[in-house]
Amino acid sequence: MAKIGVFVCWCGSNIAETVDVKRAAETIAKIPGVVYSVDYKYMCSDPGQDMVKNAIKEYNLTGVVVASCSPRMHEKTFRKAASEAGLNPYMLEMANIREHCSWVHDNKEEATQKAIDLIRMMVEKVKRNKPLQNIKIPVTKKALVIGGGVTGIQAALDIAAGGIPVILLEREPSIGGHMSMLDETFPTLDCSQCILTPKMVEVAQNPLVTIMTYSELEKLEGFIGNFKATIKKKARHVNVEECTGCGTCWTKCPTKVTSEFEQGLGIRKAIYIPFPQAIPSRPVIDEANCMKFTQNRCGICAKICPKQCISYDDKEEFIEIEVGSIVVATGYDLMPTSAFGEYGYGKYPDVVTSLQFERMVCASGPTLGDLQRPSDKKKPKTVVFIQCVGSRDPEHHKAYCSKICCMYTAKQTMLYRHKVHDGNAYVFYIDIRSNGKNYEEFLRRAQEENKAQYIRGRVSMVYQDGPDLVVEGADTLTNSQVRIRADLVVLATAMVSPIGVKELAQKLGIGYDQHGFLTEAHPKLRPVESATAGIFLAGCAISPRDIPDSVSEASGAAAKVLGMLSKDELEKEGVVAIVRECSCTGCQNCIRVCPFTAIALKDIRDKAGNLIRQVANVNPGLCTGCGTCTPTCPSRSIDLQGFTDEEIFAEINAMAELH
Amino acid sequence: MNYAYYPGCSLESTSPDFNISTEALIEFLSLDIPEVDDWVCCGASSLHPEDKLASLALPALTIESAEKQKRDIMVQCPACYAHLRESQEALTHEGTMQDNLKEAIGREISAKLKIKHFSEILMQEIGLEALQAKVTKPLKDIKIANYYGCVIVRPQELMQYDDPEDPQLMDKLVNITGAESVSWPFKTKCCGAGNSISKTEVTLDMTYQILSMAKKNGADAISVLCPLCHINLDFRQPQIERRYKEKFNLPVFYYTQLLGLAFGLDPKKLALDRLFVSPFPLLKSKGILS
Amino acid sequence: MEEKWEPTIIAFVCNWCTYAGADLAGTSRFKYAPNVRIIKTPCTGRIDPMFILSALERGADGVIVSGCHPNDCHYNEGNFNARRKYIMFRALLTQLGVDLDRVTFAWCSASEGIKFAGLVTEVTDRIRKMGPYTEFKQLNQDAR
Amino acid sequence: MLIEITKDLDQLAFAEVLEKESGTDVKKCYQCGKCTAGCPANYLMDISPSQTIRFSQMGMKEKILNSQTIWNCIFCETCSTRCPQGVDIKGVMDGLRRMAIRQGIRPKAQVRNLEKAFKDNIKSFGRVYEPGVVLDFNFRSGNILHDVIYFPLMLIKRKISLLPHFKRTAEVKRVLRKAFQISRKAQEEAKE
Ligand SMILES: Cc1cc2nc3c(=O)[nH]c(=O)nc-3n(C[C@H](O)[C@H](O)[C@H](O)COP(=O)(O)OP(=O)(O)OC[C@H]3O[C@@H](n4cnc5c(N)ncnc54)[C@H](O)[C@@H]3O)c2cc1C
Ligand SMILES: Cc1cc2nc3c(=O)[nH]c(=O)nc-3n(C[C@H](O)[C@H](O)[C@H](O)COP(=O)(O)OP(=O)(O)OC[C@H]3O[C@@H](n4cnc5c(N)ncnc54)[C@H](O)[C@@H]3O)c2cc1C
Ligand code: SF4
Ligand code: SF4
Ligand code: SF4
Ligand code: SF4
Ligand code: SF4
Ligand code: SF4
Ligand code: SF4
Ligand code: SF4
Repeated sequence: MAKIGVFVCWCGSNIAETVDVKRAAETIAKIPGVVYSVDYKYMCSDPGQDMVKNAIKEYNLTGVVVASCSPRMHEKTFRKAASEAGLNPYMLEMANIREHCSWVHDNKEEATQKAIDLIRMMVEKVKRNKPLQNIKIPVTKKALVIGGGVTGIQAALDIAAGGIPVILLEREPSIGGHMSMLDETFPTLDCSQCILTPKMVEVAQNPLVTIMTYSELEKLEGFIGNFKATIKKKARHVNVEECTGCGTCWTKCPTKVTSEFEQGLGIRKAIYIPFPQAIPSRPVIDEANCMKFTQNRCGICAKICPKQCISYDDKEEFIEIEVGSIVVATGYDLMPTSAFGEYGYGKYPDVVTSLQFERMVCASGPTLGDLQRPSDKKKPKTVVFIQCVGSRDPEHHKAYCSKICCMYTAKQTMLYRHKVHDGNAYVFYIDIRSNGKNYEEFLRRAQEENKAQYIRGRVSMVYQDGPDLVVEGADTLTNSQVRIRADLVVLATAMVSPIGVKELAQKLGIGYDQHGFLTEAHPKLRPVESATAGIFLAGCAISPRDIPDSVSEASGAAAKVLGMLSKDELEKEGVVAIVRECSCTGCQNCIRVCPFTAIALKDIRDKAGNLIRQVANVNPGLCTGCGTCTPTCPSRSIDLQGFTDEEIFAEINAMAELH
Repeated sequence: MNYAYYPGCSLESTSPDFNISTEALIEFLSLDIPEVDDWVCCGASSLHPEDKLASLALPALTIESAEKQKRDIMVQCPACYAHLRESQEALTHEGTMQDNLKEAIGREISAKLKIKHFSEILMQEIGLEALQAKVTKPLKDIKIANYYGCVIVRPQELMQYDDPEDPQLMDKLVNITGAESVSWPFKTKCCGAGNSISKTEVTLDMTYQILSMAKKNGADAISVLCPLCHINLDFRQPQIERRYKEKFNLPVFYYTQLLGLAFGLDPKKLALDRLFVSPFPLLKSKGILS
Repeated sequence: MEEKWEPTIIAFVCNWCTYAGADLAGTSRFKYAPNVRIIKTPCTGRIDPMFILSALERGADGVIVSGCHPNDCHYNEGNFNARRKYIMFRALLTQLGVDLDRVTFAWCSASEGIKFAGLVTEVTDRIRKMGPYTEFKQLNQDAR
Repeated sequence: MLIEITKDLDQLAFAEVLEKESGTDVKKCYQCGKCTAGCPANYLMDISPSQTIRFSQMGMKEKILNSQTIWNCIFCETCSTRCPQGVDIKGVMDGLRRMAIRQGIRPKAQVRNLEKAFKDNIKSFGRVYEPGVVLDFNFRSGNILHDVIYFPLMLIKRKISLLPHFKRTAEVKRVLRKAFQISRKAQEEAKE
């Protein structure tokens, strides 16, 4: 039999002025099961809290209702008090008779009646409440960072700085991402390699960081604090431990392949390191192009390697690791020029992407920084930069703004003018987005000091006319058509999500939008978290951004990881869903609606181990207690503890009884 | 394959060469494509700016005729093609336009038939291989710039013909003749046909650009699939040459003529003699005709 | 029958938006009709159509269901689920002969205290005009 | 120029009228200028295509209906095909032209130019080539019906004037008359 204690608070005059607290307490005292009902001036004060504690002990209360302010104010306070007195904290509920009653009504009679109703509803609920335990989750104090661009590198460094071991996973042969391809970077024009390479070395040398390149996530199981990841290590065919990176192999390899790192503008060998500063500085064999694999010929590299570390029989390996938390920093790709028909579908060699341009001016690029246009190696005297290519084009490509192309285009006009002092740099733009610290100033410099000539309008068509490219555009400010005969055209093409990111997101159980960018738990207040507990996001994997933003987010995500992994156990509220297995039919309705993929099917087996049937099973570690699953169950087999059907129907019924 | 041919007014009157060569191909390939019975002008172009409804009603009548014949429609003129398609859209989608059309015509037209350009039929229903097999006189050593014009590819949603920036369909057809289609940027650049009369200079300028771009890309001749483009590029070519003081001498074929030539048909049957810029010197120099 | 009948309204609200909005109405002292009784749920996704039927059956004359605005849901998509469900639920209500004006679906965020106050008063006025809801009570009694 | 926006213009109302007429929402345009950039007839326009859309957004109806632009668009759809916002600029031109015709606005001096151009053509070729016959014919008949004449239109319009030669002449006439009637009625209703 329930023994409920009720405490009606005056809140000084805040409640008592409008609600007849005495009458309320007295009326409630008559409800069956209520063994104690009083009113008091300030329930949250120490004496008030002591009243609750004492009554729990004295009357052996099984439940408590405090009728006072909003639970958002003091639920924690009173539940803590109850707990101290030995009552399960979830057996205490609050009736909100201040914010929802005394403060919003004038008529004392009506307000009192309403207060009594509200308390009665809570009494009926608390009678049916079940003690709940907070959920404790053990954590593996280790983190996984997916994606080895500047974002992933920074996240790994920050996590390691907190003393947590971290695995940095990169699918390419080297870490570094896109930043390693850039020349100088806005808004300060410092050389990308100069600021990135030290970070790459630092992360490689950090004893807490394990770098796994040429590797991808194969599978992920488990949940917050307890993930089990299977990593696929692609066959490298080079013994990384033995190899010294001497380079004999790639110097002698006869097979030339266009280099991905050089954006197709340079070549590499079939055995290669993507760029000189690569980490690890150990080569890989590209099976698709190596003659040993395609024609079973050659084999020169194995013969010539002084350390004998090349083996053509290497197979991919699968490695299982356990981690408590994951950061996804898989970055972006650039739309290729071949997506744009009106600009020649990638057919004109001198229409390049912005990233190709970075390689063309970069001192470590294929021409060692000597700017030559691809078709005939000529130094371009007139360069046209076209902004918003593929971005802000909902009709054909992407509706979003790629956010950084305005800035890097301004930068590229500067880099160009630094190379070709008398050259003409024209920029076609629609709007200019330069909203960062010192960004507008930077842009002004491009226009004023570096004499970039900005034309407000989009380009309709680019075509090759002999050695020239003809750019047909508009200047909307003078309202005219304009035509430029250019040597080189640079397209600031849209930043898009990298290949395979959707499959990765599905493996991780995290959300992504229609463009393949990963979805934050809350766009403003939880920008570096995914909706799945324990998995964090950072950098261009979320949407286009520049290096400062990417790096800030990396640190933000790392702080979240450290916060989580600083505890031995994670504790969360006991308000989670629970399945009544005897009646669950395994229809999976609940599984389909759960926004947090907290429910999975579980096998029920007989003693002999034969599978009898499958039922839903809630992982309390992942369940956030939203309750979406509960009303969808056709057999009413899944219920949300703390807000069970029984409890809520009791509230409804309690209200009805008075009317 | 069950089509009826809608020549449309231009082919019937101003572009007999296109019509004749089309008929020749139909005969040569033994295709069962009779004319649409009692077809009427697609009238749309001129009515369009005046009255949208009227402009859709006329093609609807032709659609109805084909429907009665239980045949799909084959068209050659891209303008007719566009208007038939537009009318079909209106007839098959519920809305005020559909209601008004019903009222104007006085009966319902289901319009659930295929409307295809002849080039699409050749490509999709006969197939390049089958066509290739019939080539007896390959047009070796000729470089062709295929010019599609704007009407056939735009708007893409309606026409669903080919890519609006770099279509390939005619290129592929022309390639089976043994000629070489050149890659060039002005395949769908407007020739300014619309200004042909009111602002001739402008049309001349635009057409000049197209001709010189074709020439620059090494073309010996141009292939078209639109009677309007043909007039601008062929009929006006001497005028352009005089105005810009540059000799082009680029014969402008209909793609049907090129196919016919490769199939070994008599040049007369293909109405080659009706072209303004004579193709015979070129064909002779390449040893295709003697 | 009492002399002066006053409608009873039950409001099912989510914890994160509307409940907080109602709190804000309180802290701002926006007055509204006293007829509403709030039942808190974690999310509108938790709200079972049966709750609404049950409330009407047990004597409520009107029901309010209110949660976060679309895209604002604390749980990302709970309220989208709820919306999908309500489309079906409305059909069900109509089939049962319940006047849809008795059930009000609304969005009200934590900052919309004034909207919450207005909502309650507006619904109360409407239900007051419609008179007491008896059909279900009747059914219920008949069944017993 | 000063435009008293609140006093003189009703932007949203005009956008709506135009949307009905052309099936496209001019509010979507963000003035990138891509339509202007590729328009082959821009030379002949007093207001560029993108500006036409802007004036439409502004609700400056008189300005655009009285422009030469709408008579010079040759419906090549380069603009509509490439517009990143999916604005059917050609459709707007077409719609505006219909609106202008209904208001009795006609292009200026176009016919005279036409005549001259036409005669020059014939002269320069020195013989009457087949299209020349058509042009001549169209010119005359076109002049009778209305004075908006363009080359492609003429080629086809010829068939209207040739209609008597067709078997279905009577039917065609009836359908056209009926269609004009319906359209007129719809416009009158819209005005009310
Ligand atoms: C032309 C150009 C110029 C720029 N100039 C500047 C500038 O001057 N200043 C500036 O601040 N910003 C600039 N940027 C932006 C800058 O490149 C990015 O902000 C930054 O590189 C983002 O880093 P990231 O680590 O998030 O992504 P990335 O650099 O893309 O790194 C992502 C990494 O994840 C790896 N990866 C992807 N998918 C997987 C997977 N499934 N499994 C494992 N690994 C995976 C990738 O291989 C890559 O190494 C420029 C961008 C461009 C295109
Ligand atoms: C009109 C307007 C509308 C906006 N709308 C949006 C929007 O819709 N979406 C959006 O994302 N952002 C919006 N923002 C931006 C948003 O307000 C800011 O991004 C955000 O509030 C920044 O938070 P903060 O904590 O950094 O700074 P603040 O909110 O300014 O907080 C700084 C705090 O520090 C205190 N403080 C200052 N100096 C001292 C000192 N010496 N010692 C102790 N305390 C000190 C201040 O009193 C203050 O409480 C808007 C901004 C404006 C102006
Ligand atoms: S418990 Fe709440 S209502 Fe009571 S005195 Fe404290 S603040 Fe006021
Ligand atoms: S030759 Fe051998 S040791 Fe030298 S880089 Fe190649 S694999 Fe490494
Ligand atoms: S075996 Fe392959 S990688 Fe090695 S040298 Fe030959 S081609 Fe190059
Ligand atoms: S950042 Fe600038 S260039 Fe890039 S899409 Fe946005 S507006 Fe266009
Ligand atoms: S309560 Fe919410 S998070 Fe938990 S299992 Fe149900 S739907 Fe998933
Ligand atoms: S919805 Fe209910 S019956 Fe279906 S699987 Fe979930 S708990 Fe089981
Ligand atoms: S192309 Fe489209 S968006 Fe750009 S100015 Fe023209 S109508 Fe506007
Ligand atoms: S349709 Fe008209 S406005 Fe558009 S590009 Fe062609 S001529 Fe210009």
